[in-house]
Order: sequence, then structure tokens, then C-alpha cells
Amino acid sequence: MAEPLLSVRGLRTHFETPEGTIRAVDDLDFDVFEGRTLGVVGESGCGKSVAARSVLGIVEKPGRVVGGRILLRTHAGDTLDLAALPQDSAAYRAIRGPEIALVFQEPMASFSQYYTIGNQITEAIRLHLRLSRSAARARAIELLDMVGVPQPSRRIDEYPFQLSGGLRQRVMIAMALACDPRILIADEPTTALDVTTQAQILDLLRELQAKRGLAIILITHDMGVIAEMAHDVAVMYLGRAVETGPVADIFAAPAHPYTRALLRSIPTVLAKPRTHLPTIAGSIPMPSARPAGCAFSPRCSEVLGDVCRQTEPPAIGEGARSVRCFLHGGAP
Amino acid sequence: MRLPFTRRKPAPSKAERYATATQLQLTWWRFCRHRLAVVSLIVLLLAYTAAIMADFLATTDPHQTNAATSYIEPQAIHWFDNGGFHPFVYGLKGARDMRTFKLSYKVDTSRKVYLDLFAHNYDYSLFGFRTDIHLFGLRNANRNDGIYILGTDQLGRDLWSRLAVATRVSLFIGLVGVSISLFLGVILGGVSAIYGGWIDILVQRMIEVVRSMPTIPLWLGLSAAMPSSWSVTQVYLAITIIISLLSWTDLARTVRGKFLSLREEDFVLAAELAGASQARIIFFHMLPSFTSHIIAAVSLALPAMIISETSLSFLGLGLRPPAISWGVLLQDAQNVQTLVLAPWLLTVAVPVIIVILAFNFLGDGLRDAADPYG
Amino acid sequence: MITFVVRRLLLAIVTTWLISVLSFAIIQLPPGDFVDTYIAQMAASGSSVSAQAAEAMRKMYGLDRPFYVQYGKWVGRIVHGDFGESMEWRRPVLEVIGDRLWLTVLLAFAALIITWGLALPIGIYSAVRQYSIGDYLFTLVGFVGIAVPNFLLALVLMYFSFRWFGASVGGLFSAKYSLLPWSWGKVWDLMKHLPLPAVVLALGGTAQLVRIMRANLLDELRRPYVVTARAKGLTETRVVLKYPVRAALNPFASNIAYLFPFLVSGSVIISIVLGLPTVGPLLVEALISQDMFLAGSIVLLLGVLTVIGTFISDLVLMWVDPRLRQGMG
Amino acid sequence: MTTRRQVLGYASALAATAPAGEALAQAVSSSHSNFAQSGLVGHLESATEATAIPASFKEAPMLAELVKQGKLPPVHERLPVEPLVLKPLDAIGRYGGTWRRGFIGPSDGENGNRINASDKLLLWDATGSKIIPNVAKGWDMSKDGKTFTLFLRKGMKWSDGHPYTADDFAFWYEDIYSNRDIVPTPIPDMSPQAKPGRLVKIDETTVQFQFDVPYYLFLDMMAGDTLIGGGQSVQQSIGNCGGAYSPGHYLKQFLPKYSSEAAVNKLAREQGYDNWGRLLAFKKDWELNPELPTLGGWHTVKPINTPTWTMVRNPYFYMVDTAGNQLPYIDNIVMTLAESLEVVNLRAMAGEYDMQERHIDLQKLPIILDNRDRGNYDVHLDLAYNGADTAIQINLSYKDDPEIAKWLHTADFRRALSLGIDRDQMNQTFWLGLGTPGSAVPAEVMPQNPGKEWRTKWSTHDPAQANKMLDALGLTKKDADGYRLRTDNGKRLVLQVEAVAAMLDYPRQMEMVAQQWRKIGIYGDVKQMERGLAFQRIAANQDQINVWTNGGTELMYLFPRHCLPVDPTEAHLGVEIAKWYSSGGKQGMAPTDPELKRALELFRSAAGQQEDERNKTAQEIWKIIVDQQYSIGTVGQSPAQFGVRLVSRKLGNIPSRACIAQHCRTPETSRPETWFFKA
Repeated sequence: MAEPLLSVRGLRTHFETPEGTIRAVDDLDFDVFEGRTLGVVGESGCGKSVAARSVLGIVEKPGRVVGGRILLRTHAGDTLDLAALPQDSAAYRAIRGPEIALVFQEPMASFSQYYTIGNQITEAIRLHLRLSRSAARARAIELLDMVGVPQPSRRIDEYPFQLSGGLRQRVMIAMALACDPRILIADEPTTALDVTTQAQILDLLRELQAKRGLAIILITHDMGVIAEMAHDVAVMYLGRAVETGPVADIFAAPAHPYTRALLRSIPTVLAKPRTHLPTIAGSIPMPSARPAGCAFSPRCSEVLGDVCRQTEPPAIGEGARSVRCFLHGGAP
Repeated sequence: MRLPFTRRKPAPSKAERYATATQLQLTWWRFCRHRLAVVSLIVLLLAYTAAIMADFLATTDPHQTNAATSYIEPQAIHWFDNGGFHPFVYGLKGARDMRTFKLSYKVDTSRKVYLDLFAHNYDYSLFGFRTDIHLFGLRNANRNDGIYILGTDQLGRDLWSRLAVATRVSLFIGLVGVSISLFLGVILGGVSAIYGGWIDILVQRMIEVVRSMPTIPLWLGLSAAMPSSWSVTQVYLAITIIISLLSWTDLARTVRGKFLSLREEDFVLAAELAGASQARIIFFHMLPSFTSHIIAAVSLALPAMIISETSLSFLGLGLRPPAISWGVLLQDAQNVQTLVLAPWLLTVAVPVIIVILAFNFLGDGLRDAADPYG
Repeated sequence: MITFVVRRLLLAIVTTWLISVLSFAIIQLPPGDFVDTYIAQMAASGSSVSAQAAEAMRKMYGLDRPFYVQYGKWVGRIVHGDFGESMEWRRPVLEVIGDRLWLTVLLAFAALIITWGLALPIGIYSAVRQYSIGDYLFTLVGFVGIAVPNFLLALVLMYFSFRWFGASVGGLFSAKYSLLPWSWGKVWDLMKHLPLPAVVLALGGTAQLVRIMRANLLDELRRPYVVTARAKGLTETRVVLKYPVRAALNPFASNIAYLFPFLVSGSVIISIVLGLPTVGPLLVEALISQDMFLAGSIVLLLGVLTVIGTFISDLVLMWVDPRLRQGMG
Repeated sequence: MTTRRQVLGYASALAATAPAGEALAQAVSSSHSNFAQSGLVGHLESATEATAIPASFKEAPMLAELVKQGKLPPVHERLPVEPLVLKPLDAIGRYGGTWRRGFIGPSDGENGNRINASDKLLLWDATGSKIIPNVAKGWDMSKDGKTFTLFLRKGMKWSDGHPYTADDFAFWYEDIYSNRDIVPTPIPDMSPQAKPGRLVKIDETTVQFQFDVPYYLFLDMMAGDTLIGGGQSVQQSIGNCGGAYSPGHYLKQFLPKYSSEAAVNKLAREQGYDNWGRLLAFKKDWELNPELPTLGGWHTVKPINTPTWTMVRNPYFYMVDTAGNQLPYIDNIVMTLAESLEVVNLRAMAGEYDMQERHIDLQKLPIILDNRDRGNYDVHLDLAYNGADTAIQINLSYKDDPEIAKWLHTADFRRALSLGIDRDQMNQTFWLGLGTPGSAVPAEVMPQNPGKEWRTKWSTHDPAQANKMLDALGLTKKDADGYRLRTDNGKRLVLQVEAVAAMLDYPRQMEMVAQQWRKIGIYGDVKQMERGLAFQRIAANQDQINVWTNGGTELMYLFPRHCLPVDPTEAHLGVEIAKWYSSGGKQGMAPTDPELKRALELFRSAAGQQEDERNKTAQEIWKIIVDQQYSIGTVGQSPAQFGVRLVSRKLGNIPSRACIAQHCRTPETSRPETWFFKA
């Protein structure tokens, strides 16, 4: 298989607080490949979004990437370790937009209400591609058209609050693609939208991916979306990937008890009507109160005993798949 | 440097308590980490206690005039006497130099006047009980002796005692006033935002008119209109109401503005979609999300209120002598002879500044603590 | 857009009318009329007005007529640009007010400029560098600014000006120029005297605006659109200045208009303490002596000025807030 | 002339200030020091009239210039044939200079009136006790006191050069005073016992006042600060119409009589006035109208309602010095508007005024003295003659609250109030020990003073006695705070004391008094009030007790309002009674108190009495006032009003002590025309 555009190894993003260190992302590995979608899935608070921000280098204080590598293969073809770059360096800024872009949860809140969408799109274009105002505008219109915004040449002068939710998200995507990045991070892109719009947006993403060989990191808590969109999956629990692999394999044979639990919680047409969806016992602990051993052990239905509670299961796997669970060996 | 407090997630030990804590508790915990604010809170509590106990703290009758003690500068208390702890002050010999016409006081080291704790002095009632016990006073004092910690004014009245009483007046004016205007502000602001339409327009006009009036003339007119036969208390209340009538507008505007901006926000729409009642939306979804702003506004309104009382009494439009308030005391310093001959009368400004500072820090702390983004 | 402006204009007119009624009513509130005051003043200055003279005066000034008649007369004249005659000064009101109004506006405006000039950058700094030493420093200074009543500053100022340079530093002109008609020399003289009172006046307002700016900006800084902007690869400075600051400017702008009456009121107090030739002392004197037309006109003029101020700030608001602008469309 | 000699009678008593000196010594005895040592109190002195008329006359350079240009006739043509010749106090002065002074607004007209009181027909000498010629060179009063003749100066001229003759008196009497549109009812000064008198032109330079009843007082009225004798500057400004003469040649044009009502009303409207009445009111007011011909040393060029009230020398002024120099020496007077009294004092201390006695605050004396060298001025303390700078005036016609009224109208109650006041305390605190504590009677040196013992009668500090008296009255019950209770409803007996924050710091003084009254169980509720409000309440008979100066009462007949309820325009002691008195019983409320009745009767009878008898009557009245304590005196004979005089060291001919009294029109008796700027 081709080598990844972005490969994250042992990423650690910690927040230093008076209450102690919060290990939001802790020893996270994953790879992103050209033209493929990596679905990052997990309950809220498991560190998905922090991971995304870490990759973009926009972690807010007092958060900090404290370890690991973020290897990015740039347009130019050379490979950079973003983790080694200072967040506010010009070099890093040159990555945001042209290399990696972000599509954000709430389309409304993600736009400033004080500028036209045109203004907010062209800004990035002019900054990175050094285009003239008119050229930038032309490109923006083109982008809007591409993401399926009707009458883009008129819409471009409108304000976000004048658009519908769906349109806003399209514009959001257009803005993300303004400097044609090769990696798009979509952080819960559809959460705030109604079902039909959701579908449209997902289609759009897929279409764009096909057109431009875009690599997408799709962050969601919704296994359904994963099933629909992703090629590969990374299941995150308390800041690390407990299981990764091609979506088909994982859906077919989930290896980690947590993955299974998640999958069980998807409603299916086959399920008997009026039956409660199985939920995962207990609630997700505070990342600061991370249990010893396998972090999932307290909630795990198949816990093996002290080994799970005392020692961290290593990542075991062959090929694209890997899992962190003693059920699959690796026990000392 | 270390942050005095932060909004980050809590320590493992506290994990569970936090998980189960109410918004209010969280706010309180966060507030407690805002050292400056906590200090301010304590300062204010002390100030208000002092205000309530004013007469107890006073060493002499704040109204008692005596030409022989006119313009005495702050006097030192000597703590130790022949080895032991016997706080005392020296007697003073005063005379007017008929060349310069200045009063001059000489310390009469031959005469020591000793201090007593819980000494007896003038009568007053505290929580309904009449007593003549004061925190401290003089034992073997003659008519002209006194513990002039802050000196005396032209009429020979002890500034410390007057300040104590003034503090009571000024602090409570602020408190009463702010509650009135807070009430007005939230109600009117809320109503105008929620119902909109002509109600909104009406309220907006009201606000605009009130705020377009330079307040001083309003004050002057109103205070001049007060029947001169009114007692000090009546004037006091009237003035409180007048202040608050002029200062509810900021709160109303804040509230209205926030309501309007929040109406746009998704979570309100969500709540509406979820079929929540309007009242529920307002009180459970909207109000909490901008308590911080209301608190900030109040934290500014309160000192502003105290200042306006002070300024207006200073101008002679608010409380007037023989009533005592910070403003009235500062009025004495309005002329050059006081500034030159008795500059210590300006010390009244110190508690004014401290209290207002404290209120602001407190408000700031509360604001940050109550902030929903925490 | 147009309709918006028109509506605001109409409302401004209504407001002005209300203010005129209010100001006239307030002046009527105190018992007694100008002639009473006049007799009193004469008595105080060791002279007297005979009962006949008093009656004649009442008739002359129409003080024997009912309230609404007097008001009607007043407004009727004002419409024709005649603000009536000051009874105390026995001169047309506008002449009496004369430069004073402009000196007041100038003083308030100078204070306004100082206020914004300081509040905006400081507010931004304090928010962006929250809990930095700078933030604490400015916050402290700001709080002191709020905490010290401006008349107190004025007092201290008066004291030092007396101690160091002699009395007339209090005024807006040195003794030499106060007698002369307007000239460049006089303007320069004014410019030399203006800053001190202006700063005294501005301090309180500045401190408050800093707080408002800081509070708003702190809220805005946590909004998702800031993350979006960062994700575009903009420099932090540009991110902050273009997005959250712009949003925070909104309440800031709506505050500006109301700073003005605040400053005017303040200027009254410090003018009295420092003896500045603004409308302040004139107004207080007029109200005490119940010189209705004078006091009424001053209050009215100031009110109108602030209404205009409000109107302008509404336009500013419209300009900074597209929601409003489009809403009007 | 007989009357002149009579006048001299008590002048001599005063001219030597020894008695006054004693009074002062006693005033400060309480401070174990004698402020005479401060060297700030001089002796009464001023320029005096010289008999010999100089052979030739000289004039100010600025006028000589105009004469050269032919804009002005030569000086000897401008001066009267018999100018008033003054012997300057110290030296013949030099011409020129601008007298810088402060004023506080259009209500401060007296500030200029008093400087120009040289337009009074008669004046008083430096001691304030002897009537001397001024505009009128002399007078005569008939034995029966019914006719009074004034002799004018031949060839005297108005400030516009128009002759000043008996016609100007006729004009005033016929066209102003007798015009009921302008003066609705005759003024008391002109109608003794309500019988209107007449003013008749005898010849160009002689006018005669004729009365139906003896009116010996009229001479004093003429010399005093009265409606008839006050002079044009004060009596024809601020809406007044007194003053005995008017510039007819100028004012005719504004009177209907000389054209038509329509014509003058048209004229008025053209100039922006509703009717001719308002136009006239403006035109005859020298403070406002620079065109108005006047007689004073200086006339207005920039009116009082501007930031700088400016005056320039009157080229036709009727006085010369013994060397034949036309007075005044000083060319201009510029008064700059001060925003507040504080500012006046600050500017004075900064040496921005050349001579200021008005609005100077006695409380600031220590700093004023400190700044003498920086401001390059000397300080003089001029002691007044009135008994009380602060008189506690009882409203003798009060009735709103019967209980209170009952007590206010009870002599022993008033006496107790008086005995409850510690005047030495007040003197020390508010007068820096410079006043004389005691009753309301004028200084012992004044002819109307009833005798030393009346200074202290009921006017010492004796709380024990006061308490006895109050108990005896039946005010025995007291509340927890030791205040006496009303006899009707058992509530605390509260006396409302209305104190205006004008002139002296009355509110604060009363705070002190209220504290002293605590010891006699009386609760004084001190109300600080706006001037207008307080006076309006007095006029409406709403006040119980008000506080004001009794300035002017040093010569009771000329200014009685501060010691007797006789003048409804300012009746501190009961407006209803004043109405009753002035209307001859037609209006108001007759006094029930026989003593008060007697006092008023005595006062009415005095107008027809000769000098000595009149003064005896005054003494009787004073005895009643003090014995009854209608007007409770506290501290007086002080420099508190107009008595702290800051004089630039550049000025010459400045008297070391000026007479501070209403009738003296201070500083006119110090003859400002003779002051000059030394080289």
C-alpha cells in the first residue's frame, strides 16, 4: 500500500492545570492516505477534537503537544514533523490551509457574522496563494460553485447568517478547500445538520475526495457516518486508538470490546422494534482520572482480570489492523 | 507567573465532586480561586459589618461640636507606658495665634489620657438595644480630650467617628439603590427583548430619554423639589430612588442586548424546536448564559451608585449636613483653607476608594467565575 | 436602510421633544419662581427689590401664566431659533451660553477622545493577555480610575495648581486671555489648559470602557470562528484583530453615545470645583435661581447633543453590525 | 445749618476709634490674645472735603488726548462751577491704570453700584456717622421737618455732557415715580405715615421735598441706602425706580408720554423686548446699558451680563483733588466673572485683583495672610457695627403648627433658646475669634446702642437657667435622647431652622447651635436651603426660624428689615406682621404680643422725631428686641462681610480701616475715586 500523507506516531497532547496534567491525547497512532477517509470515532471527550487541533497546531493554552511525531508529506514532496514546529511559526501557518484544512462542527458559529463569506474565503486564498483581489474572488466563486452553492457570484457577498445551515456547511467546506489542501479534517461536520442535509454534505465530501484525491480525517461519534464515509477507522478511547483498520474488517470483526460495544449501539433495521439499544456500562472517566492498566477495563464486559487492570495492553496487529487488548495476546 | 485561577478541568481527587457539582457550586469553587476577589469580598463584609456597628466603633458623638478641638491633626496613640501595655494619648493645649490666625496645638506630655476597651460614651441603639458602650474610649478624659485618630474638622468633630457613621449611610444607599435598579433593569430589559414590538420601542425610548439627560440637572431639579420639611431619612430614601431611577438603563440594555443576540444562537433554536416553553427557554437556557454579564454590570452599577451619592452630596445636592455621608464629609474639603490647613479631611477619600475598588474586583471575580464557558 | 435611518430620526425627534418637556418640568418642580430667587439674591448682596418691582417683573416674564402657556411660549420661540431671554442675565439665552456650550462640548469631546484612545488598545491587550502582569496592572489602574470620583481628582488638582502655579490654572484660560476675544493665541492658551481637566474627566469613563471591552473580547475569543480563522493559517494578531475585536466593538460602539451625557455631567462637577467656564456652573446657578429659560435651554441643548450622539452611534452600530444592516435592507 | 451741627453730635464719639478698639479687645479676650497685635485693624479714615476750590484744573492723559482731538470739551467746561474738592488721604495721586476686581454674575450688581455710590445725593464720612455733601453740595431742613431742600452744583453734567439740573429731579418725580405703570404704589420713603410727599423744582439748582407731616428722618433717608436716597446706580437698576433723579434727556425717548404707547412699544419690539416697560427697565439700568448717562466716577462700557463687566472713567465726573486734578485717578475698572466664590478668593490670593473686599471669606484669613507676598497685597480687617452677622430670626407670625407657634411666640422660650447658645464657641470656630459675641444690638459706639448691658442681656451661655425656664414653661417631658416633648401629642418638639448657604456658612453655624441646644433638650432641625427657596418660604409665612445677618440695623431707621417685621419684601421676623405694618393695618396679621406692638408703634413715630429723640426711640426699640429676643443675636461687629480687604501694594490713598455698614455703601466712604496706582 502507498505510504501515508500523514502519519501520526505516539502523539501526546497534555494540558497542564493546577489539578494536574490532563492527558487529552496520549500515545495516539494513525495514518492518513491520499484519496482515503480515516474515520476517527469515539465517545465525546475521548480526545478526537484535541487530536485534530494538535495536527493543525492550534491547541489552546495551556494545552501542548508534548510528544510523538506528526509526519506530513507536503505538496513539495518532502516530509515534515509538525510536532517539531512551534505552533505559531510561519512554517506551521504555511501548513494550515494549503496542506491541511479544517471543517468545523457548528457552521453558524464557525463563521464571523461581521464579514461576507467572500471576504472570509478570499482572505485565506490571498494569504497563501498570493492572488490579486479579483483573482481571489474569482476563485472563491469557483469554489462555491464547486461545493454546490447556487448563484455563487451573488452569494459570495452575503453574510453567513443569511444562509441556510446546509449552505453554510458547504461554504465552510469551500473555504477549507480554498488553498486546495491535500488533507481535510472534518470535525463532526454534520452533527448540527438535519438528516437530509447530512447526506448531501457527506456526498459532497465523497465527491470532492474522488475529484481531488483528498485525504479526509472524519471525526465523529456516529458509527453510521463512519460506515457510510470512511475507508479506515481509528477507534479512540481516552486519548488513544484502541483499534485501527479498514472499515470493512472492523465492522465485520471488531476486535476490541469497546469497538464491539460501540457497534452494538448503532440502531439497525434488523433490530426488533421497541427494544432498548444496548449501551456501554458506566460512563467515560475523566481523562485526568485515567485508570491504571487498560483504560477500558473498568467498563469492559470481557475483562481478563488483574492483567487488564495493571498493565497497558500494547498495540498488536498485522497489516493495516491493530488492536490494544489482551484478548488478542500480548499479555506478559 | 502562576494563574490566580483557571477554568481547566479539575484534579483527580475532586473528580467525582466536580462531576456531580451544580453550576452554582462550580461557580463558587472557581470564585474561591480568584484571590483578589476573595480578599475584596472579605474587605466588603468587614466594611458592611463596620457600617452596622458604626456607633460602636465611634469614639465620640459624631455630631458633637467643640471650638476648642477645631482642626486637630491626626493624633498618635502611644501603646506602652511605664513598661506595660497601657495605650494612651497625650493631652493637647490649643490656642489661636492672633498674628497668623491659625490654630496651633501643643502636645502636653505632662498629661496622659488612657484608652479603655469597651468604654462608655454617648448613647445609641444597636439592633434595637440602647447602649453607651463603644469599642474603645478614654478613661480620665476632660471635655477637649479625644482619640483623634483621623483628626477633627472645623467644628471640632472627630473625623473617625463621623467616618464610621458616614460609611453606614453611603454603603447602604448603594445597596438599596442597586437592588432597585437591578429589578427595573432585568424586568424592563427582558420584557422589551422578549415581546419586542411597541413594548420594545417604548422601553427603548424610555431608556434613551433617561440616558440622554445629563444626570446633574435631573438631580438638582429633583433634590430642589424635595419638600424641605422632609426628615433626613425621607431625603435619604428619595435620593436612593432617584439614583436608581437613573441607573437601571445600563442593566436593561445589557439584558435586552444579550436576549436578542441569544435568540439567534443555535441552542435556543434547539430548545424551541424541542418545544420548550418560552419561560423555560428564558430562565433555563438564556438567563444562565449571561448571568456573567449581569453580574459584571451590577459590579459596575454599585460603585457607580455610591459615587453618584458621593458626588451629589459633595455638590450639595444630595444629603446635606447635619446628615453625614461620604459626600457630605468630602464637601468639607471643597475649599482651599481645608486643603491647606486641614488636609487630613481628605482621608475620607481612602475608604471610598477602597470600597469601590473592592466592589469592582469582586464583580470581576464573580464575572469570570460565573462565566458559562468555564 | 433608508427606512431605518428615517425611523431613527423620527425617534430622535420624539426623544428630543420628551427631553424638552422633561427639562422644562424639572425646572418647574422647585417651589417658587425666579423673582423670589431674585429678591433673595438682592437681599444677599445688601440691596432690595420693592414689592412693586417684583410684581412688575412677574408680569414682565409671564410668570403669572400657567405652566403649559409658559412652555408653549418657550417652545414656540425655540422653533424660531429664539431660546428666550435669561432672566438673571437679562440677555438672550444663546448669548449667555455663548462659548460655554462649545467649551463644554470641547471638554467632553477631548475626554471622549482620550477615553477611546486608551480604552480600546488597553481593553484588547488585557483580554488577549488575560492574567498577564500587564493585564493586572491595567486592571488595577482602571479600577482606581473608576474608584476615584472625578471631583476628588479635581480637588487635588486644584490644590496643586494653587500651591504651584497660582489660582487661574483652574480655569480654561490664563488671566491674560480670558479678557480677550478669540484669537489664535487664545486657542493655543485653551489648548494648554484643556488636557488636565480632560484627563480628570476621562479617567472614570476610560476605566469602564476598558472593562467592557475586556469582558466582551474574552467572550468572543472563545468562539469557534476564532479556531476557524486560526485554521486558515492567519497570524494570531490578524486573527484577533479581524474577528473577535470586530465582534467586541459592537457593544463598545453602542456605549459611546451614552458616554457623552456621562461626561457632560462629570464636567459640571469638575467645572464647579475648578471654576471652568463651561455650561456646568451656569446650569447649576440657573437651576438654583430658577432662571427657567436659561436652565431649560441648556438642558435641552445638551439633551439634543446627546440624542445626536446616539443617532450617530446608531449609524456606527449599523456600520459595524451587518446583522442590523441587512435586517434593514 | 442746625441739622448739620446735630449730626456732628455723635460723630465725635466715633471719630476716635478707641471705644471700638475696646470692643475688639473684648471680642477676642476668649482667645487670651488681642488681635490688634496682628496690625490688621487700622483706624477709620478717608479723603475729606476741602473748602478751597483750586484755581485751575487738570485731567487724565486719556481725556486730554480726546480734548486735543476735539472730541471732548476742556476740563474746566466739564467740571461744575463748584466741584466737590477732596483732600486725598495721603497724597495727590497719579492718573491711569486698571483696577482689576472679581464679580460673580449679574446678580452681583452691588459690586459695581457701591463703587459708584458717588452718585448718591448725600453720603456719610469715614466714620459712617456724619452726613456729608456729595452730588448735592448742601441741604436744609425746615424747623417743622416738613420741607427738605437740596442744593445742587451749578454746571454739573451727566457722563454724556448734558447738564444735570433740577429738571432731572422733576423728570424722575413726574415721569417715573408718578407713572403708575412704572411705580404702582408710592414708596414708603416718600410717604411718611402713608401721606405722599412731593418733589418740587425751585430753580435750576434747587429742589425741595415737601411733606404734610414732620419727617425729620428724611435727611438720614436721603443719606442712607434707601429707595429715595440710594442713588441712580442701585435704585434705577434691577427693576427699581427710586433715586430721586433720572437722566430725562435720555430716557424721554422710551416713554409713551413723549411719543405714543404704540411708538415706544414698536421701538421695544425692534430691540427685542416685549413692551416699552421692559425696554425702559433695560435702558435705565446702568449695569446693562452703556449708553445711559450717569454721575458716578466710572460708567459701564461692557455690561454686567458679560464675562467681564468693564467700566471707564466718567469724563464729566464732579470731583477734583486739592491740586485741581479731576477725579477719579484710575482709568478703568475690569471685573472678571468668577465661577464660584472659591475662585474669587483664589484669584485674590494669587494677586489677580487690585482691591477686593467683596466675597472674601473670613475663614480663609490664615491662607490669605500667608499669600500676602506672593500676591503682593496687604490685608486690612474692617469691623462692622451691626450686632449680629448671624441673627437667629423668629417668625413672629408663624401659625402652621399651633404648638410650635405657641412656643415661638413665648418670650421665655425665645430667651431660653438664646441662653442655650455658646457664642464664644461660634466666635472661635467661624469668626476666628474676630467677632463680638452677644445680642443683636449695634456696636456700643453707635448712637442707637441702648447701653453695654444690653449686649449680654439674655445673651450669655447659661444652659442651667435655660433649662429652668423651659421646665417652668411646662416642657418637662423628655424622650430617650433627652429632647423635650410637645405638649399636644407627646412627640419630640422639633424646631425647623432654615439656613441658607450664602454669605456666611449659616448651615454649619446652625449645626453647632443645634448641638448646643441639645443640652437644653431642644431639637433644632437644621435645613440647608437654596436662597430662593428660603426667602420664598419666609414670604409665604412658612418658616419657623430663619438665619440671616442683621447688617444695616446699625442705623435702624434706614434699614429696619433685619430687626423688625416692617418690610414685606424681606420680613425675617414675620411677613404677616410686616404686611400689617406697611399696609397700615389693612392687610396681614396684627401682632398679639403687646411688646411687639409697642416696638412697631415706636418705630412708626420715630420718622417725625428729631435726631436725639429718634435715637432714644431706637434705643427703646432695641431694648424690646433684646429683652423679648425676637431676633437672637450671636456674633457680630466682625469683618465677616466686606471686612477682609485685600489691597494691592501698588495702590495709594488706601484707608487703614473702612467703615463697614449698609448706609456707608462700602467702599464708597473710602472714596475709591482718590485711590491710585503708585509709580
